[in-house]
Amino acid sequence: MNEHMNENQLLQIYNLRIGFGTKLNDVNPIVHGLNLSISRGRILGLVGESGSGKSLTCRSVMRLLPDGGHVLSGDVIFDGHDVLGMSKSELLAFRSTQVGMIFQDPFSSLNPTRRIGSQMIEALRTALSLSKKDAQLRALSLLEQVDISNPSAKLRMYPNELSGGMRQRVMLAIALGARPSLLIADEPTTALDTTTQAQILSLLRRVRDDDGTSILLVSHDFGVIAEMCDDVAVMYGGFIVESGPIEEVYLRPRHPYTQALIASVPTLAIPERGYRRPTIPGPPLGTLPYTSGCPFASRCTFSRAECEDVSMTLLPVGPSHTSACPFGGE
Amino acid sequence: MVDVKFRSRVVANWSTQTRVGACIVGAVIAAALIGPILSPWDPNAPDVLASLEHPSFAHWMGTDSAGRDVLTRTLVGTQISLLAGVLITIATVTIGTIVGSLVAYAGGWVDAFLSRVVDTAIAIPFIVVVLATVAILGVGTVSVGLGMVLVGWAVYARLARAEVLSLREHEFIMATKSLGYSPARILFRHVIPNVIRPSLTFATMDVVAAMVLLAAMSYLGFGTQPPVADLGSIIAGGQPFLLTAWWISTLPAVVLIALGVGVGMIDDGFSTGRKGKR
Amino acid sequence: MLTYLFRRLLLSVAQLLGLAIVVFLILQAVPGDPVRIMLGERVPAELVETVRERLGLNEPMLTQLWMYLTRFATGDLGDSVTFGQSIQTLVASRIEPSAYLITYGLILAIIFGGVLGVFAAIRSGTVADFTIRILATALLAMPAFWVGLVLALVFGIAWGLFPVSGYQPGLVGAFRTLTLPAIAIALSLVAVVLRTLRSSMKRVLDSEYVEAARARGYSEGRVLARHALRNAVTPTISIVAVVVGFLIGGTAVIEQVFSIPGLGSLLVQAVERRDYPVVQAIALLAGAVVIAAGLVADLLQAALDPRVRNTISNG
Amino acid sequence: MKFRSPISIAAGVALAVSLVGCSTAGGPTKPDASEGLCTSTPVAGGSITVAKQTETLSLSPYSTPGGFGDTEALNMIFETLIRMDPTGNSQDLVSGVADTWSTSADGLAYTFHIRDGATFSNGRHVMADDVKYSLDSWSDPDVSQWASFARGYDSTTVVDDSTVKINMTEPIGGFLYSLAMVSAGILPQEEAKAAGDSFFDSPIGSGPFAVDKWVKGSSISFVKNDWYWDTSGPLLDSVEFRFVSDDNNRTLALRSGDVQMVDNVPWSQVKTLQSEASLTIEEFAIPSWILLSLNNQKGPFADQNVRQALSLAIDREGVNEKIYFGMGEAPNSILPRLRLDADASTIAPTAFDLNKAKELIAASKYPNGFEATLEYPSGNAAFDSLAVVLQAYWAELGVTIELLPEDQGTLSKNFTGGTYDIMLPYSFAASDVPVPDEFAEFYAVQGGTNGFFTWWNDPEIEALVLDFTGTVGDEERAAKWPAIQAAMLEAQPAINVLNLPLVNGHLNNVCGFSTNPIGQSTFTTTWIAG
Repeated sequence: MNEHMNENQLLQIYNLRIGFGTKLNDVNPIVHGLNLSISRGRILGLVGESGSGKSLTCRSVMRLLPDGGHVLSGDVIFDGHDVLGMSKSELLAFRSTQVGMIFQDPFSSLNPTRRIGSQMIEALRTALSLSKKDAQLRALSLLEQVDISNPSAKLRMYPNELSGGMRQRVMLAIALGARPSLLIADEPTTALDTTTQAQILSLLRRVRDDDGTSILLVSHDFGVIAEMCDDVAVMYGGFIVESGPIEEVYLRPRHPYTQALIASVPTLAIPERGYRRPTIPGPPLGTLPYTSGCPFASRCTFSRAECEDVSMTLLPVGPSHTSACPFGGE
Repeated sequence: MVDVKFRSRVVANWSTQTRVGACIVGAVIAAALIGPILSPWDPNAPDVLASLEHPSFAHWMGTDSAGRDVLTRTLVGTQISLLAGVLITIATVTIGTIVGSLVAYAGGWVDAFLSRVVDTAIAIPFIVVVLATVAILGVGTVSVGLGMVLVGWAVYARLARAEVLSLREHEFIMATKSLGYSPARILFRHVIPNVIRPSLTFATMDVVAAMVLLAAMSYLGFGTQPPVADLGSIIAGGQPFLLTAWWISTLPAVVLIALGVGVGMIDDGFSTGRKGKR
Repeated sequence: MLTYLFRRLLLSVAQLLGLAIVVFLILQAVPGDPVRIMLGERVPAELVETVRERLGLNEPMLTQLWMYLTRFATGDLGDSVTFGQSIQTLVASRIEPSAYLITYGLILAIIFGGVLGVFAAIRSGTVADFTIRILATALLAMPAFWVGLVLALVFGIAWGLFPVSGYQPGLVGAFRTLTLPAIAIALSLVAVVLRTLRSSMKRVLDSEYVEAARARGYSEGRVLARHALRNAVTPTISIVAVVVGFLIGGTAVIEQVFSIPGLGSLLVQAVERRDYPVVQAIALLAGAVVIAAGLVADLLQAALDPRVRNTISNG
Repeated sequence: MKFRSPISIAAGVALAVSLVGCSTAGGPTKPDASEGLCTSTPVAGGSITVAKQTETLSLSPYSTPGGFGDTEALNMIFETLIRMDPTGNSQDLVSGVADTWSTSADGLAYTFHIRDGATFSNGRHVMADDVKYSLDSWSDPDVSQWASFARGYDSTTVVDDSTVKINMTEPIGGFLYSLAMVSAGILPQEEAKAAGDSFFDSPIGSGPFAVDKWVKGSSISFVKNDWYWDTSGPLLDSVEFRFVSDDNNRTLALRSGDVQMVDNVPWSQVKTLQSEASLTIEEFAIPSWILLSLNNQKGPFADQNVRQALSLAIDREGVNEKIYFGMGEAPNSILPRLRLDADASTIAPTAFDLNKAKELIAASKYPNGFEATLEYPSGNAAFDSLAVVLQAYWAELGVTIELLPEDQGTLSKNFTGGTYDIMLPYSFAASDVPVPDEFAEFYAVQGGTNGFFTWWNDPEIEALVLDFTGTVGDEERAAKWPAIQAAMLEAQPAINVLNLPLVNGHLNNVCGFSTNPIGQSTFTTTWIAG
């Protein structure tokens, strides 16, 4: 593993292949040889439409693949440790102290039958072996940190007594409990209204700025990614099709899929009469198993015969900017 | 290299399970329908001189205490049991769903009042009702079945009511209302078809439960309607001979269990399949 | 919450009254003469008439209903026509075995159904899960009187572990005499508990908050016990509450097989003897237990789940 | 293919392996262990638990809703002036509370001398006043449901402390037998009056045993009455009746050793149990029969030809062999085996004669047959078989039978209401006395039970029966009865399908068990060996 080690990188994923199946000889690969890394203190956006493998990728970091999901090969190195090789107890410690995670739906990601306080205290005591009292104090300060007013009252409440934005803040507070060095946010604002979305995003950015926490932000919305991230990786069909610093990718997208994604971001400008927001043509993702070549070819406006033979390796197209399309979107 | 661990998952394909279940049930039904035609024995004709005979080439599963061929009787009994189980279940589900839906859809005091009626109906011990129908209409599958319907509908009514209440505010119901459909049309064309689904999950198993309950009533002496007998009656009738002529109850019990397992497999397959589609 | 409880109790009383009337009407439709059954066929018809007159069985139906309701209201259950003793004594003497039997059976069913249900949910889709569920359905399809006899043969005769018949009062005696019948009852209930718990448990295990709990580095045991199970038990509680009602009287078969002097077999005897006051008393008792079980289930669910609590205090 | 080990295969579907050990069926020749064990001198002490089919519901001699379950328990507690022979060896009467008695020549008075040792279980001596009180209660229809059996009783005169005289309004031939029924048992007057109704929760009598503990619905136990006059018995310290209505369960309880004795061994299990080396199966001849009632009010059954044909068409040998496993006996009476009956050489048992039956039907008003219903108790294995077999037999005569199994309540209503066609009204029918008087009157004498609900009416036979029941002398009675027996058999108002014995089973070390002639267990001579 040591050949992959890089002190600046907090998380490195090498050649990760994830498949679904129930039998060894009947596994359907979903994520194909993926490489990804997050530097310390930076926000990496992982963007792509649903079914592209974003969620599987970030769950594999926690080794929380759903039933039937398997890592077929590859490495996940976190802070120099091999996550996939961790023992059970190492894994539990890793999850509780090193990484925090928040989910898409704040309505269902908190246990509905237990008070906020009890859930927070449980998490804090698991991660930090605090006394009950200390855990409570820490819980109060965490809630304050995520801008929750009257935190002691909130501790006594049940999730169903809070609004969606509040719940997502609570989730965030729990995730930050042990000051993790990585925060995984899987579509954290999708279920929220725009105002709350903005508040949560600014909270996330503050967390990075104040604590230096690295964030892996998953979204299908390029607008959110563009606003939040330092780096971005675009996923399609289980491949990363383009990656690089956000300004590079956003301003000079090289992969036709990235271009299409960016084009579909709504803008505040009032569209001209007769304007139709571009949509990505072709069949949606995931209807056919991957065989070879570029998975986007069938929907790509620039597709050509050679697309069948594309190897899907990322080729440098600019400073730290790589793309899997050898034709550069022309 | 990561070592890849697989849990042993032999049965993951739910449709396979449904298919196996359907095969079991289908085989039992086929045997029940065809068997009696092929059998040289009359299921109801007693032959006292040939009573309690061990299984032999002539009587594959022996004879009962009146000298009737156990195999043939069991096959005919399977027809009756299945028919009874299915009819009882259809009746309870239909009545229960319609009442429950109407109650919930009507709302207001109708709902408040009728819901209590449903609750009260659930509180009546089923055995009182069954014993009463038996005493009024005479011993037999029909009376016991009727008693079971009179009690059983209430559970489905409660189920349907809860389901309708959650559906009532749904957008598609609102949409049908805004289209100006009549309440009856909304209820029968749009609400009930959606409500009946969760009931059906219960109902498949209820077919088996009904057959077992019929057997229990036969044991207490209320289910047998000679000369024909359902599976339960044959098992109950053979129970006194379990220690001396094991073969009378064994085959019908095995058939009942096979049906139970088969229906259970179909049911599991169904519910998983449905969930998958959502 | 208190107003809710009060309203529920008030409703329960109304329900019991309705139940009393319904049961009375049902029994009125049943043909047969308790006095003749009590006296036997060997006494002359005149004596039968005299006794009927004395017991008020010749009164018009509404008068009888009124007599019966007022008697119940004052807590006087009267005398059994055909058992030759007061209904109070008669029913009271049969409560203990039934109560122990049902409780014992339920505990066994909940323990085995619960453990297997959770196990099947965790191992959902595996051979173990499949086997458990098929076994449970097979048990469901076995008539209790048949299973009971097999149990008696194996544990009673072959291994001599438990007595095969009768009932001894007291906890120790009840444990000894009721173990086999309780197993027979539990076997059919296991399937119900198992299936309900498995499906709700599966749903909960797939939920995001369980995933979130795992992401926080909780051990699998803690995730199951503290986060999944508690949320999964509510549907099972409702089912168990309904089952309790079914069991009163529903245990008649098992009581018969194992000769246990419980309410179920008394109910069957009383109906056969057309002893209406006894039937009514048991039916009302059973109804009261069902209503109480429903209430307890609702309160338990409210205690376990704040969302239920909300609907209760709002509704 | 034949299977030899029935038990292990019975449960084989579920748990075959575990059961192999319980199949204890012995070899071809079974050593009769019981004889060996019971040949030594009887010893006192010990206790026995008996699984009884019928529950005891009441301990009042005047109200016995539990039927046999009640009277049998009462027979343990109370003793009558004179008793049916507790050994069952004869159908004669033997001394009880009274050691000597005499009948006046006109049959209008009986004198009884109370034996010196007759003592209630509380130690108080039985007095003439107790006897008077008991008999007055017994004969009072407001107190006793058995009052109709006291027909002819007028009053009791206390002659002195140990002598009573019973005065009759008319001579009644079977009166002494009525006095031997437990409903005429002797109660302690003071104690009974003082306790009121609660006396019967734990009654005091002068019988061989006293109630120890009565767990209603479950069991009743008796302890030896230390004051009992007969110093040679009872030998047992205590007896417990456990109520086990399920046939299988009763025999399982015996085989598992939970109980030492069972009554009413199910017919189908007699042979299996006989082959168990540790068990003894005993048969007791009692006046019990399969009573098949015909409703003489209804068209076909008003015709004697039809009634006879129905009886002749039954293959009793086949029924006995296959349904009652050879335990029954073809009857030569419409009543069960009773004292004074003519034997089979005088009156031949009804033979199976299908041709004659067909001739009779052809000669009847229904030469082409008819349709009728047969009602019978549901949940009785033997009757389930019997009913379908009867249906088949009678189909030969062109009679189409619809089978209607019914619960006891419906059965009783249709029987006494006379709405039935043909009925097997009882799972277990038995006479309350070992003499013909009871049922001869039921059938032949108008009023009361309407020909025991057959609505049969034959003035000639009625006159004969009244003459018989009014005759007191034993010899005269013995001379009159057989003619009535034959006449009633010919008239066939009802059909006796088979006489049945009482079959009990017990462990080999239970010795000296007997029942009285009507099948009530008497445990006075019973003892436990080894």
